[in-house]
Amino acid sequence: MKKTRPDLSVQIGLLRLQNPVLTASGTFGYGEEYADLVDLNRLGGIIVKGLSLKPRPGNMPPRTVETPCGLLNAIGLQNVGVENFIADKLPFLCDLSVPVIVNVLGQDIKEYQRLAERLNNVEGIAALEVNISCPNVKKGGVVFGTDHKAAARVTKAVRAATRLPIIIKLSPNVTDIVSIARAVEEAGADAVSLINTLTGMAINVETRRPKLGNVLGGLSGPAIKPVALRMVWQVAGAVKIPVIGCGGIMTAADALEFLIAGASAVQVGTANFVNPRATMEIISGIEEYLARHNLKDVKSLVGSLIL
Amino acid sequence: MKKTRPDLSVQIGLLRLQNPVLTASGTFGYGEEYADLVDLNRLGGIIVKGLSLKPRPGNMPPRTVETPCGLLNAIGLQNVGVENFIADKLPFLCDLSVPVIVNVLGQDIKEYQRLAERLNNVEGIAALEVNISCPNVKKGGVVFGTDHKAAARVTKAVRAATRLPIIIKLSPNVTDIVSIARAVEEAGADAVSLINTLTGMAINVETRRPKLGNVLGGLSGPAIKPVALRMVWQVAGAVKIPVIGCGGIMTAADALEFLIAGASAVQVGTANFVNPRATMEIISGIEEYLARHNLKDVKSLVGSLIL
Amino acid sequence: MVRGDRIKIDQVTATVLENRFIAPGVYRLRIEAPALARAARPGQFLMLRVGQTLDPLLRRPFSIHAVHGSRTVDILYRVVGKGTNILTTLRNGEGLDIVGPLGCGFSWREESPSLLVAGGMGIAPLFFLAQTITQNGAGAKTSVFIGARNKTELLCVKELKTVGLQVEAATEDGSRGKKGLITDLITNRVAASRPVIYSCGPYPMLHAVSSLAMQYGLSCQVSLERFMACGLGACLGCVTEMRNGDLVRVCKEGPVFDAYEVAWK
Amino acid sequence: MVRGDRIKIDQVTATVLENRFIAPGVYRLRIEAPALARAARPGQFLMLRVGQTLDPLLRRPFSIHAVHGSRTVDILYRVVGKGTNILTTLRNGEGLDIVGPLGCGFSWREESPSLLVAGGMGIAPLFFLAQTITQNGAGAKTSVFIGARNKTELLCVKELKTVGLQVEAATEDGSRGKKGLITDLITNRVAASRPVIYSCGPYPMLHAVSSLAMQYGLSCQVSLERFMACGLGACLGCVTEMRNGDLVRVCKEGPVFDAYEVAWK
Ligand SMILES: Cc1cc2nc3c(=O)[nH]c(=O)nc-3n(C[C@H](O)[C@H](O)[C@H](O)COP(=O)(O)OP(=O)(O)OC[C@H]3O[C@@H](n4cnc5c(N)ncnc54)[C@H](O)[C@@H]3O)c2cc1C
Ligand SMILES: Cc1cc2nc3c(=O)[nH]c(=O)nc-3n(C[C@H](O)[C@H](O)[C@H](O)COP(=O)(O)OP(=O)(O)OC[C@H]3O[C@@H](n4cnc5c(N)ncnc54)[C@H](O)[C@@H]3O)c2cc1C
Ligand SMILES: Cc1cc2nc3c(=O)[nH]c(=O)nc-3n(C[C@H](O)[C@H](O)[C@H](O)COP(=O)(O)O)c2cc1C
Ligand SMILES: Cc1cc2nc3c(=O)[nH]c(=O)nc-3n(C[C@H](O)[C@H](O)[C@H](O)COP(=O)(O)O)c2cc1C
Ligand code: FES
Ligand code: FES
Repeated sequence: MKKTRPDLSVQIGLLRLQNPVLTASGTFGYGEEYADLVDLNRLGGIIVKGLSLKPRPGNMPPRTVETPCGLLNAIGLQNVGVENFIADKLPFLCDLSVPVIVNVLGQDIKEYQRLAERLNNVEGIAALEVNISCPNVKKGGVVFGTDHKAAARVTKAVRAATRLPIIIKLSPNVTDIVSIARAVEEAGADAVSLINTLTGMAINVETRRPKLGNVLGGLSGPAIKPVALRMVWQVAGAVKIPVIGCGGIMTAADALEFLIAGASAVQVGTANFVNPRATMEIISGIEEYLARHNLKDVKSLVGSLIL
Repeated sequence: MKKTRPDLSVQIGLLRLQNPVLTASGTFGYGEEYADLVDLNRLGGIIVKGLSLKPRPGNMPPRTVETPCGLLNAIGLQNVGVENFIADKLPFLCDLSVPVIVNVLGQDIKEYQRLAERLNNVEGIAALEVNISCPNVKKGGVVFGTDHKAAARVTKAVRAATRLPIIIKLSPNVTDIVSIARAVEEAGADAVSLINTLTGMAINVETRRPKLGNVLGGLSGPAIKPVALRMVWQVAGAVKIPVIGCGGIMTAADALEFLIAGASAVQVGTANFVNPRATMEIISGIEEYLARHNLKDVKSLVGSLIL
Repeated sequence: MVRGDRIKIDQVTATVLENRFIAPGVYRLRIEAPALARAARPGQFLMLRVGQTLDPLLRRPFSIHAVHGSRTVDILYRVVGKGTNILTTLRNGEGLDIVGPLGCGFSWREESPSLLVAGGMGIAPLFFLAQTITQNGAGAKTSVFIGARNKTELLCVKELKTVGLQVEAATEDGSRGKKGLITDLITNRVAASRPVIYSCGPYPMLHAVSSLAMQYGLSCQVSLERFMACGLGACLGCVTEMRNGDLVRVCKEGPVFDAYEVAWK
Repeated sequence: MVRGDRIKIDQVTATVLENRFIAPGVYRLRIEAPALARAARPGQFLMLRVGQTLDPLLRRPFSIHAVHGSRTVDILYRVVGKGTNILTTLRNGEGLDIVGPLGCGFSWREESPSLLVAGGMGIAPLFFLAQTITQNGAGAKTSVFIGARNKTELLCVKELKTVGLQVEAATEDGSRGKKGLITDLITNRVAASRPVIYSCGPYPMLHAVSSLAMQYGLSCQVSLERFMACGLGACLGCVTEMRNGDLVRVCKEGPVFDAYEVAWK
């Protein structure tokens, strides 16, 4: 008697994913970069590189440096801008059968709002992920995501500007991530995703210069997994909207930790660089785990941590 | 013509260290545990396991788990208590020629104050390091170190209770570590040390239980080095008192990064577990570096980052 | 246990003499490390640095399995994960960074008959004890019981017999020796000869052996396992609860404890 | 450069055939990887997963040094750090996780004479180009200039001669070939035969070669290096500035660029 395959599908607000494995923004380009290596249609969804209203050149190199079990990056949010994205990048993504989630970032509330408006009725976009880990120029560069009031304001503005599901992506560089998650839930977010990168730095001791052109960068990769998992667990226990876990996920076991901690879905980032097949292996691994534990669906695993 | 050996000595307020390499609290026991493996008298100083007024049993096991390039611990601040320390542990340390720094922790301001008073006139103690990464029971467990007002209050209380130099050890689990560093400087700290561990978590997916008895733990080791270095650089640029850098230092190169970023001294923690000789190798490595770069003393390296 | 003569801890670079497959998933690592060979006591362990990189970060603890002469030490290990997998790649002549000998081992009670009770990999430290006992000419009043899930996990039986010890085996599936748990096997034996029991193996087995010992009022020493970050008594991570409520360090006060002092759960 | 036929990128487990010491600190890794051998173009590179653990975390980029038949690929590497040290431990028969072929390689201009200018490890990709040129019977109108700090860092001279190419060498210390910089050596040559220049080596050398090419109005292709996290064009980490101000990805638009398009610093 052959068992029926476990059901991997999950629901993020109105958004249905065939499985809980998404690609993290900025680590999967616009999808096409991985077309040769990954069966894109097997993904739970694709989150594209963060978009701003106008194209951005990004920071001066060096932009990436390896750290112990981690990667420091200071790309500076280089991107083609929303119009070029719609014209040149979106068509390829539309031909896929998986949800395309667009990550957006602004220098001020207005830019977030305009982005949301512009993308609102564009064919082929399933949801917006709002990156609030950006310096607020109006506020002298204080990051939106580190102040629950600013985070709520961005959320409200985006909410008012689009009918698309909105996922607010939280910054981990905060004292109390729960208060920020609650604030954006309050303000109308359909889901939260976390974590973005931890701010870090590296120095070349021979030249005595920073290893990154931008001095500071964002730390990602397995090194940050324990911190990401902790924050996901704290937030999942405090909000009612779905939580999407992210940070250092390399294997199915890593992804399962986040699901058990309370994440309804996960994002795979740096792992795509290390092992382009990571997402495929994680999807298979989750399915295998569910079968082995006689669980009929992934939903029954979400938040199942035993204390 | 043989060069004169570079001068490794540094000054932390009134405290003079023969070299900038200290052992981090909780990772070197009470010194005696390493007596067979390390020439204790070659150290810049020894910071002992955190002490409370009364002995503490600590958390239920498991207390430690390995993570990618990191270690999660939830020891629960187990310690022999200040009286047993003075009676049983201090005599061994007094026979050494290096400064002994006592790390203290309290459940409320009173406990910090009493500890400082008790240790004030004890022979053989060179300074106090105040661990403010502890839950404030009065404030329902909010950690002192995450609120600049509470941090300042602890500092003032300890300052009033002792003539010993006091080093406030900062928590990295904050939005703005600079404001907290400034607050404790303001309140009379002679120096700050950072970072303590980042709060993290790990889950055993087979049992679906937390890997730590305490659920949450503190992340240390090379994984956190980029975050620690960033915070040290930010704080060193914002306060006038000396900064002691800590977090993921395994090698002389790591230690040099912290010195160049602005730390006047460094603490070696988890590395003592991985390589008991780490402190010795780091001291030799710093000396070798200074000689190779024709620097006459380590002071000229502190804060020498070129931007 | 052995608290008498304080043994100096060393950090040495040992030379791999042999890293031999001896059973599915089990290898015997033979190293040249004179300092360790001379200082080592049965029941003590070593912290091995596995691999050259920062992953895995921490050392791994392994019992001293045997000492040959004044230079050679054996470690018997089972491949269970990352670090032990890396250990299998060690080749003859390579160096291995080791800290030890560590902890308090068995305190052999010469006057009484000895009963060594091993479960699975538990034979690793007990073999060294058996070695020491026979070298002291007490092999005749010593017997070894080994339990395992099946015959392939039954280790060192031949070696123990060649040093002239009486060995009895039990496997859960009966594929060799008696079928059943080791505790069933030793019950009538302990009643008769009233030996001192030395045991190492899975927690449930140690618990059962200890209960049995207490039931018959026999002295019993057990070697416990914990995840260990330092192995030196510094991190306080490896504690286990004692009957008197104390949390003691398995790496320092143990790994060998008097069964009567342990708070069995 | 070669943008014409889009080459499919693959992730394969290649088999190590040989990992040979060929000069102090330099090894040649020979692997069996049919898919790569068939698809590879001169100037392209591969991302190698070094080691089995999470440290080092990222893959390492290496040029395709040579292709033999339809199955075998060579990589020529210098040991400079963690990852390349681990590479030296690879043994025959072991598997190696490789992504490639990647990037845009040299576009060989058949009609004109070719001048290959290599500095140090820069010979790695140029050797593959030389191979291709000779296989296309254009060896006669091709010459190779190799520069290095000293004779031990002067690589592949014999191999290039055996495929029938004219090779001239220069070392900074004069320990072999002419003494001085490669650029001094090629100046009069370029004036005479007006070749197309293909160059790879340290940035200062590439800069000098490019300036020389521009000065004589010669077409010139250079292979650049950057730290690469993905090698796939996804992370935007490896960008370099073009004369027109654009920041382009060395791993995708490069690593080979038209010297005239690069914003030399
Ligand atoms: C004092 C002592 C003596 C030991 N002697 C031996 C011996 O002689 N032979 C032998 O084969 N093993 C022995 N062990 C167990 C051995 O240390 C672990 O199997 C080893 O550390 C696993 O490392 P790994 O990286 O391969 O596994 P990991 O990848 O770290 O983990 C794989 C699995 O092994 C478990 N594990 C990890 N570390 C330990 C540990 N310290 N103790 C128990 N389980 C662990 C993990 O929980 C996990 O389930 C001993 C342990 C202790 C504490
Ligand atoms: C497209 C491309 C092709 C290359 N082809 C070859 C080749 O054929 N043969 C060869 O020996 N090397 C080649 N390199 C350089 C090679 O990738 C690096 O030497 C290697 O990644 C160093 O890894 P490591 O872990 O040993 O050094 P690390 O420990 O990572 O670093 C040691 C030193 O090497 C430097 N380094 C690290 N990564 C790079 C990098 N990607 N590029 C340049 N320097 C780096 C670091 O800055 C540091 O100074 C190529 C690089 C690129 C970008
Ligand atoms: C090179 C790089 C670029 C990134 N760009 C973005 C971005 O544009 N927008 C965003 O919200 N997050 C961005 N991130 C953060 C990732 O989406 C993810 O949150 C983070 O890397 C942690 O996950 P990981 O450890 O799996 O990589 C980027 C990360 C990396 C490494
Ligand atoms: C096992 C363990 C116990 C610790 N105990 C204390 C403590 O009692 N007091 C304290 O201030 N810090 C304590 N720390 C934090 C360290 O002193 C240090 O700040 C932290 O580990 C980061 O440094 P590292 O990465 O070099 O280990 C402890 C760390 C570890 C790993
Ligand atoms: S392992 Fe650190 S105290 Fe036992
Ligand atoms: S290395 Fe990632 S874009 Fe080039």
